[in-house]
Order: sequence, then C-alpha cells, then structure tokens
Amino acid sequence: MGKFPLFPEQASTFAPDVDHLTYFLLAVAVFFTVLIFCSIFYLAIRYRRRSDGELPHVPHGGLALEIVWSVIPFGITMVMFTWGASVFFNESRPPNNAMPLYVVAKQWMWKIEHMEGQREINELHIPLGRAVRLTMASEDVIHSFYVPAFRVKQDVVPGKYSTIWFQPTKPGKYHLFCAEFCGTRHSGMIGWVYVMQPRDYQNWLSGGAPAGTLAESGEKLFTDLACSNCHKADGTGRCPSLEGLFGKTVQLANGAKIVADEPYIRESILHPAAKIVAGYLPVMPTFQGLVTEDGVLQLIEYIKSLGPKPIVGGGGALGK
Amino acid sequence: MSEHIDSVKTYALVFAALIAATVGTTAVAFVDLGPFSVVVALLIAVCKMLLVALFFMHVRHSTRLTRLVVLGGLLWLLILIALTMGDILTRNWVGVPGR
Amino acid sequence: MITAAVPERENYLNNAYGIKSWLLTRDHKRIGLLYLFTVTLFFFLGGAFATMIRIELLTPQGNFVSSETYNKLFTMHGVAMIFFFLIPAIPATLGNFFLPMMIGARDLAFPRINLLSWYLLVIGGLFSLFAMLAGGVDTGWTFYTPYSTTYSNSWVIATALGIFISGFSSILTGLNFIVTVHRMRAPGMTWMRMPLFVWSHYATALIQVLGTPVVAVTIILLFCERVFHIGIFDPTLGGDPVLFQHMFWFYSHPAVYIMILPAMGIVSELVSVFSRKPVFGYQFVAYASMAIAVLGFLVWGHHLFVSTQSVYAALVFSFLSYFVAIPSAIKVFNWTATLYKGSISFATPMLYAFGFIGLFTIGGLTGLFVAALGFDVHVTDTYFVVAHFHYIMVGGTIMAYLGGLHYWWPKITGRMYPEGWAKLSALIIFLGFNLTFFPQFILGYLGMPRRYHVYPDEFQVLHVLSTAGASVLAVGYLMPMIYFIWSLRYGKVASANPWGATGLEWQTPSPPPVHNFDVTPIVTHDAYDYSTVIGQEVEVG
Amino acid sequence: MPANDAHAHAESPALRVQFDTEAQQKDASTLGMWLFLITEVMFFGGMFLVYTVYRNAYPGIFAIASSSLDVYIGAANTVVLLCSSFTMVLAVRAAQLGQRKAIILFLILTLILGGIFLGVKAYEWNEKFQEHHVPGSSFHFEGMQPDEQAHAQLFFSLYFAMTGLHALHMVIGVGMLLFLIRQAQKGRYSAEYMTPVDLGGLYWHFVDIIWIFLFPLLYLIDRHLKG
Ligand code: HEA
Ligand code: HEA
Ligand code: HEC
Ligand code: CUA
Ligand SMILES: [Cu+2]
Repeated sequence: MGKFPLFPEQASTFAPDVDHLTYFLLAVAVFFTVLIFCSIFYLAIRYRRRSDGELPHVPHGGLALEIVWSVIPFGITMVMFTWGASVFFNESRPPNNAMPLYVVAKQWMWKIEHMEGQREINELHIPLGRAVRLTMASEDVIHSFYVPAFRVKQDVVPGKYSTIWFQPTKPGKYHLFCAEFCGTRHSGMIGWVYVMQPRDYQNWLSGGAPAGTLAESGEKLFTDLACSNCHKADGTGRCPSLEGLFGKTVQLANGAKIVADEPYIRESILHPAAKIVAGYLPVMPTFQGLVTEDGVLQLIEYIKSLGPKPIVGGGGALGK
Repeated sequence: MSEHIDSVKTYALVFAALIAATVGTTAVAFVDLGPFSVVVALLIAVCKMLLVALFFMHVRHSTRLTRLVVLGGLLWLLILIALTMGDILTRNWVGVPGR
Repeated sequence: MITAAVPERENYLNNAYGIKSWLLTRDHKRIGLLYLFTVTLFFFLGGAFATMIRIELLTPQGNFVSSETYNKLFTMHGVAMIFFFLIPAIPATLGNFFLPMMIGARDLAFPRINLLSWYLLVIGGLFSLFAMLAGGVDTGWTFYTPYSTTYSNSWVIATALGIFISGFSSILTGLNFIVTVHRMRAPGMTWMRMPLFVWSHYATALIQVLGTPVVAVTIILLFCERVFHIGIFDPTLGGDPVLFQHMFWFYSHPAVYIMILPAMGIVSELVSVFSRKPVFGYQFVAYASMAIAVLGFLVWGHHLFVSTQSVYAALVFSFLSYFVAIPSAIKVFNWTATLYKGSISFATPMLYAFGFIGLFTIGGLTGLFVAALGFDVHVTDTYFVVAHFHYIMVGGTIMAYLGGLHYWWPKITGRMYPEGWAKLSALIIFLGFNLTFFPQFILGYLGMPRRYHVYPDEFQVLHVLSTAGASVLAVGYLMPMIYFIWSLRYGKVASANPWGATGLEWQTPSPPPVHNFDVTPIVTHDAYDYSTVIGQEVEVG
Repeated sequence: MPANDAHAHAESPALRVQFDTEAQQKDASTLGMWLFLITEVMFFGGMFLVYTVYRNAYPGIFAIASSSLDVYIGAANTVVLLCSSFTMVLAVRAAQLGQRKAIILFLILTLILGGIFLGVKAYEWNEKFQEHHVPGSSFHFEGMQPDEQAHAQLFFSLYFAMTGLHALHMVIGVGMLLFLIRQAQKGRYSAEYMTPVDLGGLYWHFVDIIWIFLFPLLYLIDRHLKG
C-alpha cells in the first residue's frame, strides 16, 4: 500500500487548468449538496408530524420561486459549459512548434516512435517544458491514451489518426494507461511517461542505436514498396511528385481542394481511389494489407521530409 | 361514428398522382442535376409519403393526437440523423486529425 | 381510523390459483408481480457479479480471477443490472401495478400485449443468461466496435440478442402506458389531476417508444457485422466504429432517464404523502418530466468526448447536456419545498425518499462535472464516471424503488412490513452505499481507469474502503428480501389506506379486487388533496 | 360513460373488459397502432442514418454500385406496391361501408400484389447472388480496387439490410392479410366493427412508405452517370 494520495500530481500545463475547473465544480456541488441536505434536515425536523390527524395548510406555489431556481442553476451551468469548453479547446489544438511523435496502439501495448528513429514500447521519454504532439493510430481495436498527471486522454480509433498534445512541467515518472476497454489484457496496457531535463533527454536520444531516423526508415520503405518507381522527384511520368506535398493544398479531380495532412496521405496510400489528384488517372494500387500502421507513419514522415515547408500543426487556424 | 369515408375517385386520383411521381422520379434521375439530384429525389419521395399518409392513412381526418404522433416520429428521426451528421460533417474543421 | 380489509374478500391474488393462473394472467397486477419476481432475480444475479468484482479489487495484483473472467464479470454485471433489472424495474413492476389504478382504469389498454412483454423479457433474459452460463461476454455493457464485432471471442451474439428481445418488452410496455394514459382515464381524471407518478411514467414511455427501436436496429447491424463481416462498423472495410457509438448512445443516454424518471415519480408520491401536502409546483414537476424526456434525446454525444468525435459536435452536446440539468433541478427544489410547513412523517418510504434526493443530487451534480468538456477528458473511463452513475442508479433509482416497494407493499400484499427492521435497513443501505461509491470519485480523479482489474498499488486503500462498503450494502439489500417474505405471513394486516394517501389506488381494498374498482371512480379533486382523506373515514369494501 | 359498463359489455361481444365503450376501444387500438408505426420509423431510421453516413463518405462508389441495380425492375416494383396500397385502401373503404364481399376481394388483390412484389424482390436478390454482389467472402464488384470493393460491399450490405428488413415487414403484412381475409370470410367485420382492417391498412401503407424512400435512395443514385 504505502502511498495514499487524494489528489493527482500536476505535471503538465493542462493540469492546473483542469484542477481550477474542478475546484469551481466542486464548490458548486458542495454548495448545492449542503443546501439540499441542510434544508431537508431542517424542514423535516421542524415540521415533523405531531399528531396523526393533522392537516397542514396548503400554500400556493410561486412562479417567481420557480423562475429563480431555474435561472440561477442555468446561469451556473453556462459557466461550467464555457469554462469546460475553453479548457477543451486548448487541449484540442496543438501549437505549431510542438514536437511531433508517433504512437501505434495495439492489443496490448503502446509503440512509440521518435522522429530521430528511437522506438519505445510502453515507455515515453520526453523533454521537460516542450510541447509534444502525438499522432496516434491503432492496429486493431479502440484504445485510449491517458496520462492522469497531464489530465489528458484521447481515444485511438482504428482506421484513422487522432491527436493529443501536452506540455510537461515537472520532471518525473508518470502513469500511462489505456483507458478504453480493449480486450483481455486491457489493464495490462500500461506504461510510464518519463519527463526528463532537456539535457538528459538529449543524452537519452543519443544513447540508443536507432536504425536511422523515422524519415530514413520511410525512405527505405518507399523504395521497398516500389513507390519510387512511379513517384519520381521531378514529377515526370504518370504520377504527381511528392516533393513539397505536405501542407500544400491539392486540387482534386472532382473539383474539391484539400490540404495534404497526415490523414490525407494515409488515405492516399491505403485508399488511393478515394481522392484523385486533378490531372492524373486513378492507377495507384492500394497498399492496404501490404503496409502496417507503423509503415504508413514512416512513409508520411519521409514525405514530410521531402517538403521545404515546415510541419503544419493545424493548430491555431480554425478551419480554413 | 363520425368517420370520413373518402370517395373512390379521391383515392384513384391520389393513386394516379403516386404513379406519376414514381415515373417522374425515375425519369429525372437520368438528368444530371449535380448535387440537386438527391434533393429532387427526396422531395418527390416526401410528397409521395405525404399523399399516402394524408389520404390512404387518413391522417387528413384524424385527431390532433395522431398528427402529433406522426410529426413527433419524424422529428425524432431528424434529431437522430441531424446530430449524428453534425459530428461527421464537422470532423475536419479544426484541422487536427481526430478532432 | 380506517376500516380493515376483510381477508376473505375476493381479490386479484385469491381469485384463481395455480401456476397457469399466473403464467396466463392478463391482470396487470399479477403481471406486475411476475416482473417483480424476474427483476429481483436479475438484481441478485447482477449483485453476485458485483460482489465478485469488489472481491477481486481488494488487491492490486488481480489474483482472485483471471483478466478474462474479470472482464466478463463487469460486462455481465452491467448487462444484468441495466437491461434486465433497472430498465424494467420500476415501470414494469410498480408502474404496471399502479399506473392503471392511479387513473381509475380496470387494466392497461392492451392486457395481452402486457403479458407478451413479460414473456419477451423472460426470453431475452434467458438468452443472455444462457450466454453468461455458456462462457460469458467480455465487451463491456457498451459493446463497442470493432472489439465486439471482430476481436472478442465471447458470447456477444447471444447476449446482444437477449437485449434485442428484451428491448421489445420495453417498447411494448411503453406503448401500452401511453395508450392507457391517453384513453383509459376515469371520468374527471384530467391531465392536471394525474398523480406525478403517472406523469413520469408517461414521459418514460415516450423514451421507450422513441429510443429503443434504434438500439434494436443497432444490435441487428452488430449481429450482421459479427456474423457476415460486412464492414458496417469495421474500419478496414470502410466502416466507422464511432458511428456505432452514436447509435448506441442515441438510445442508451435517454435510457438513463428510463431508469430515473419513474424513480422521480415515486419520490413525488412519497414526498407528498408523508408531508400531507401537494407537491410544491405540481405543474412544474409534471412538465419537468416531459422536458427531461425530450431534452434527454439531444445529449448523447457527451459519452463521446474523447472518441474522435468532432470538437464542434462535442461543444454542442456538452452545451445541450446542461439543459437537462434544469428540469432535474426544478424537481429537487420542489420536493424540498414541499416539506415546508408540511406534516412530515418519518415512515420508511420517506427515509428512502430523503435518501434519493440527497444521493441523486450528488450523482446529478457530478453528471454536470462530466458534462464539462475539459473535466471529462480527464475523468472519462475512470472510476469517477463509475461513481457518478452508481450514485444516480443505485443511490437514486434503487432507493426510490425500495421506497416505492415499502410504500405500496400493503396495497400489493395486504400486509404491513415491519417498520423497525425497515428503518434499520434503510440506514444500512444509505451508509453502505456512500462507503462503497464515494471513494470511487477520488479514485477516478486520481486516474484509476475503469474496467481494470490489475491496478497500481497506490489505489488500494480506496478500493478496500469501497469493498468494505459493498459488504455493508449487501447486508442492507438482503434484509428487505427477508422481511418482505416474512411479512407475507406474519405482517400486520393492512387497511385500505394505511398512509392516508389520496391516490385512487388507495380508494380500493388491499389487496385490490380483480378489476381494481368495484365501481369506476369519478374524480373530482386534484391529486394530493389531503382534505379529502384526512379526518374522514375511508369507506371501502 | 361509467355506470353501465356491464350493460355495454353484454351488448357487444368484441368489447374487452378494460374498456367502457367501443369508441374508446377503437381509439385506443388506433393510437396503439400509430405508436407502433413510430417505433418502426425509428427502427428503419437507424438504417437510414447508416446509409446517410456511408453515402456521404463514399459517394462515388455508391453511385457506381447503385447503377448495377436494375432501375426498371425497381420502378415497376414500386408501381406494384403502390397498386397494392390502392387496393388496400379500397378494402378499408369497403369495410367502412360494411360491404363484406368487397372487403374480401380487395384484400385478396392486395395479397396478390404483395406476393408479386416479394417475387420480384426474390428474383432481384437471386441475380445479386449470381453476380457475386452479396456481401461476404465471395463478394466481387467488377473493375474496382480492393479497397473500393469494400466500399461497394458496404452499399450492398445496406441494400440487403434495408430491402431485407422491408421484405420481412412485407411477409408479416402478408400473414396479416391472410388473417384478415379469413376473418372477413367468417363475416367478422361490419361497418360497426372493422378496426383490424383499418389497422392492417395503416401497417400496409407504412410499409409502402418505407419503400417509397428505399427506391430512390438505393436505385436512383447518380443514374445519369451510367444511363
Ligand atoms: C439513471 C441514470 C443516469 C442519470 C439520471 C444521469 C444523469 C446525468 N448524466 Fe450520466 N451516466 C449514467 C447514468 C445516468 N446519468 C451512466 C450509466 C453513465 C456511464 C455509461 C458508461 O459509460 O458505462 C453516465 C455517464 C455520463 C457522462 C459521460 C461520462 C463519460 O463517460 O466520460 C456524462 C457526460 O456528460 C453524464 C452526464 C449526466 C448529466 C448532465 C446528467 C443530468 O441529467 C443530471 C441532472 C441532475 C442534477 C443537475 C442534480 C439535481 C440538481 C440540483 C441539486 C440543483 C443544482 C443544480 C445546478 C447547479 C444545475 N453522464
Ligand atoms: C442498475 C445498475 C447497477 C447497479 C444496481 C450496480 C450495483 C453495484 N455495482 Fe455496478 N455497474 C453498473 C451498473 C450497476 N451497478 C454498470 C452499468 C457498470 C459498467 C459496466 C461496464 O463497465 O461495462 C458497473 C460497473 C461497476 C464497477 C466497475 C467495474 C470496472 O469498471 O472494472 C464496480 C466496481 O466496484 C461496480 C460495483 C457495484 C456494486 C458494489 C454494486 C452494489 O450496489 C450491488 C449491491 C448488491 C448486492 C451486493 C447483492 C446482494 C446479494 C448478495 C450478496 C448475494 C450474492 C450471492 C453470491 C455472492 C453467491 N459496478
Ligand atoms: C502505379 C503507380 C504508383 C505507385 C506504385 C504508387 N503511386 Fe502514389 N500515386 C500514383 C498516381 C497516379 C497518383 C495520382 C492520382 C491519385 O491521386 O490517386 C498518386 C498519388 C499519390 C499521393 C497523393 C499525391 C498528391 O499530390 O496529392 C501520395 C501521397 C502517394 N501517391 C503516395 C504513394 C506512396 C507512399 C506509394 C508507395 C507505398 C505510392 N504512392 C505508390 C501512382 C502510384
Ligand atoms: Cu488498450 Cu485498453
Ligand atoms: Cu449520458
């Protein structure tokens, strides 16, 4: 047993935000709970039945009263809504300079890939004070990435990417849980997040012997899967060049325009026919079943590395 | 009983209208109206539904309660579809995958 | 003050004997008792699963049962408790028994359909029971795809079909109630004279009729997906797993109001009778039930805040969730205000009503916590949510259900329950309940995920407290079982109206005759007009 | 209404004990039927929702998959079903007027038309089997990539689920018609008591309305593309 905490550690910029919201919610709840409990106790005892045949006088209901006790709670709930929503909005939009990381969830482990090529299982090492943005994919069922000390959680749904971000504020070792039920060893799909001083982090990065950066792995895949046969750097042939693609707006054959982000590239590889680039024929074969979620992430990272453009986080700008 | 009994002629006219609408919707489907194809097809279907409900199912003569029940049912169907599509159609608005 | 019923009088219990007279009965009162028997069985089944869950969670290593078994335990606990106990609990037992009587009808509009609904519940229950005995299900009561369709190796189909079938039971009950309330009211029983119990059942019935079909079709699709693998919810074939969640919660959120509204109806009755005053703001309380039923359909997405639902949808659903809180608040305040200048009796049913108001307030307010987006991201899928819903469902609904059972026990059986024991068990339940579930709020905020049977050491103290509470709770629940059965034989014979209540069900002997009333009553007063019963002899029989 | 229940009950054998008058009984049954139809709306509504979601996700594939259905058969079947609705409403009318022979005649006509509809449906399904358009391991849609195959399969899954559920309702309707015909032959229905025919009519028309939506949604998607 040993430790017996009553409040979770605060280790990210969100933690105080969420906790302040909690204090407010608690205050409201305590106020109303005490109000109701005390009123009941007081009224029940004050007006207890003193004789069997007694028949109390019937007061008339008050419209004013009904309005008061509808409007006041309504006002309070709107504060709750706005406050909760604003915290949530921050949690939803990673800043542009966030450090990107990739996560692949599968029954029952977390695989984490760093840009520099480090791979970890059920462990995540990150530097203190730096915003981190995870792009997450699942290979089987729904999982959920949850770090209580950071107060963040996001489901990882098969078939698409989801994003979570946070900025650690305290070095240490924190629980990582899978919060969405995912089968037999759901409660074993846990791990640790290590928040390190930036210097230690650099050491840690250079400590392992990665097989090359993520983009380099992607490049290798790009040749192995024969993508390079069609997609030439100069854009000759039947295929669009992928140079500088990431973050660019692509004109599609059906007239629509779309920003080339991670989901778009993922779709282009797994369901090439879904969105056809204007001026090209739908001849690209699907790579579904031929490439894993990790592989797709590496390819994406490679394609990103081709571009002169910086990584677009999507944060900030609402819509387009 | 205060029942309305419609004439055979009324029914026959409604029936004719329904057949005409069926032919119409089939024919118009071959015309390229762009995104309006769906709209037109559904509009025609709604009209046909109204004809069947109002005349064949006697909603025209029925009580307020029955009409309320019918409208309520349609409204709930709308809630189901509208709020779900509200999620699906806004999924990429923030520009962050999965949000 | 009130004449005792003559024991020999013919009533619904002694007018026919034998198993057949029960299994083929069309009397809503007998069907109510059939339901009572059935749902009680399921409650204890669910309770047995809960007991094993709590024992398992005593230690962090998870060494009492295997992971697989644990997953099956909480799934079957949820399924048994929600679909086969709490959803039918109040409407199909007390509602069935008293709704027709309260509006002065001889029976429900469709007695045969009523019997059919009971059979559907039993058949559905047997299906699910079979699944549980044959090996169990491990998907959680929410059956999220693609785990339930592609990955789980357990008895998903049999369980889901059981729920599907029992869903029709619920639909038919709701349909029957709506028609009965519209068409079978006694002369003079206007809408604004209906007891609030009837109002809340009417609102519940609307949800049953409008919501349940959607879960039925969802289960059909789940079935098709699992058996034929057609891709409707499978992302590798182009399906969207989150769509399943939308469809599931379109029903299952309103379904939580199927569970709470009838309980609120009971509480309205209890608060009024035991204060001898009309419920304060009767109309507001009545309309609040309807508002909850309608608004309840607009908020289901608050279960999907971290599911990759769009941010905008999340905002809308969070916003709308707060609208449901207002009618709930109106009810709580009006009940409290009813006590003011009343003549308050502390009979057991009233203690349960107090328990309900208090615990529902806590459960409801924590519902507002989780409806706040930023807060929910942290606590969703943790014990905070587990505590929230147990506060409402166990602290709220079961309290009210027990209160209602005690209140109407004399009418149903013609016997009084032993008051002293009843008060004691009410107290034990209240204390045990809080000890079980309050620590779970803290656990959840600390980050303890739900559906975990192996957990970090630092959570153990709170889990042990919770298990201790659960044992107290179990004792509290077993006591009424025993004394209710005891009272059938040894309880004091009950008069027609032992509480001095105004409802029409009290204007007829206990237990009631086969067709409820010897003469169809004519209603001339508002509900809860105590001047008509207090200080006047009630002449019955 | 109240006092003389016993009297009213002795008078009319069709009046059940829980009701006071026949009008009340009829009102209750009609309301019950409408409520039942609303549950059906929500039931099919779930399917329509799934359809909306996937058609929105894969419009192109849905159009191509849809155009493999035979519009003319679909349209013809729609007409058959509308005819059956017409005969059904005439049967109800005959019942209102107490024309016993006409009730039977129109019910039988409705039954035949319903049977034709189901026959045509069966033929269409059989075709799908031969074309390997039935979802499952043998599904194959000519000229599509594997991932598109899956989306086309989604279309056909919905096609079978929706038409299948509709056909199931038709089969139940046919059973209902058989029952009504038997009862009508026994002379059970008269101008005073024809609730079952009336309710049967409501059900039949409802099933018709479902088809009125299924036809354009399944058969007519972007027809102009293929002609
Ligand atoms: C009977 C059952 C019941 C009831 C009535 C409720 C009522 C409410 N519930 Fe709860 N809920 C569940 C059963 C229930 N819930 C279950 C089973 C789950 C989990 C399912 C699962 O995942 O397994 C759940 C989960 C759940 C979630 C998702 C949590 C998550 O998974 O992350 C949310 C989020 O918004 C929520 C909100 C609410 C709200 C706002 C109400 C409101 O209706 C509450 C309104 C009541 C009050 C507000 C209290 C009374 C008011 C006052 C005392 C006055 C003061 C009031 C104000 C200041 C406004 N519930
Ligand atoms: C009506 C609904 C209802 C009710 C009444 C209860 C009642 C109880 N529940 Fe339940 N619960 C749910 C609905 C309900 N629950 C749902 C929907 C879930 C979510 C499931 C999921 O995640 O899918 C859940 C999950 C859930 C969990 C979380 C599991 C997890 O996430 O890992 C826990 C843990 O403590 C728990 C405990 C309890 C306890 C102690 C009771 C007690 O109140 C029970 C008290 C009753 C008794 C104790 C019975 C007395 C009888 C006996 C003692 C005889 C026993 C016989 C033998 C042992 C042979 N419940
Ligand atoms: C048979 C040739 C061929 C092969 C092999 C091929 N592609 Fe393509 N690819 C195309 C064509 C043609 C297009 C443009 C039409 C379209 O959008 O489908 C395209 C489009 C794309 C796009 C979208 C480009 C844009 O400008 O929006 C991406 C990203 C892409 N391919 C990545 C890959 C990757 C990664 C691989 C290897 C795993 C690969 N492709 C293999 C032919 C090919
Ligand atoms: Cu992965 Cu739970
Ligand atoms: Cu909810």
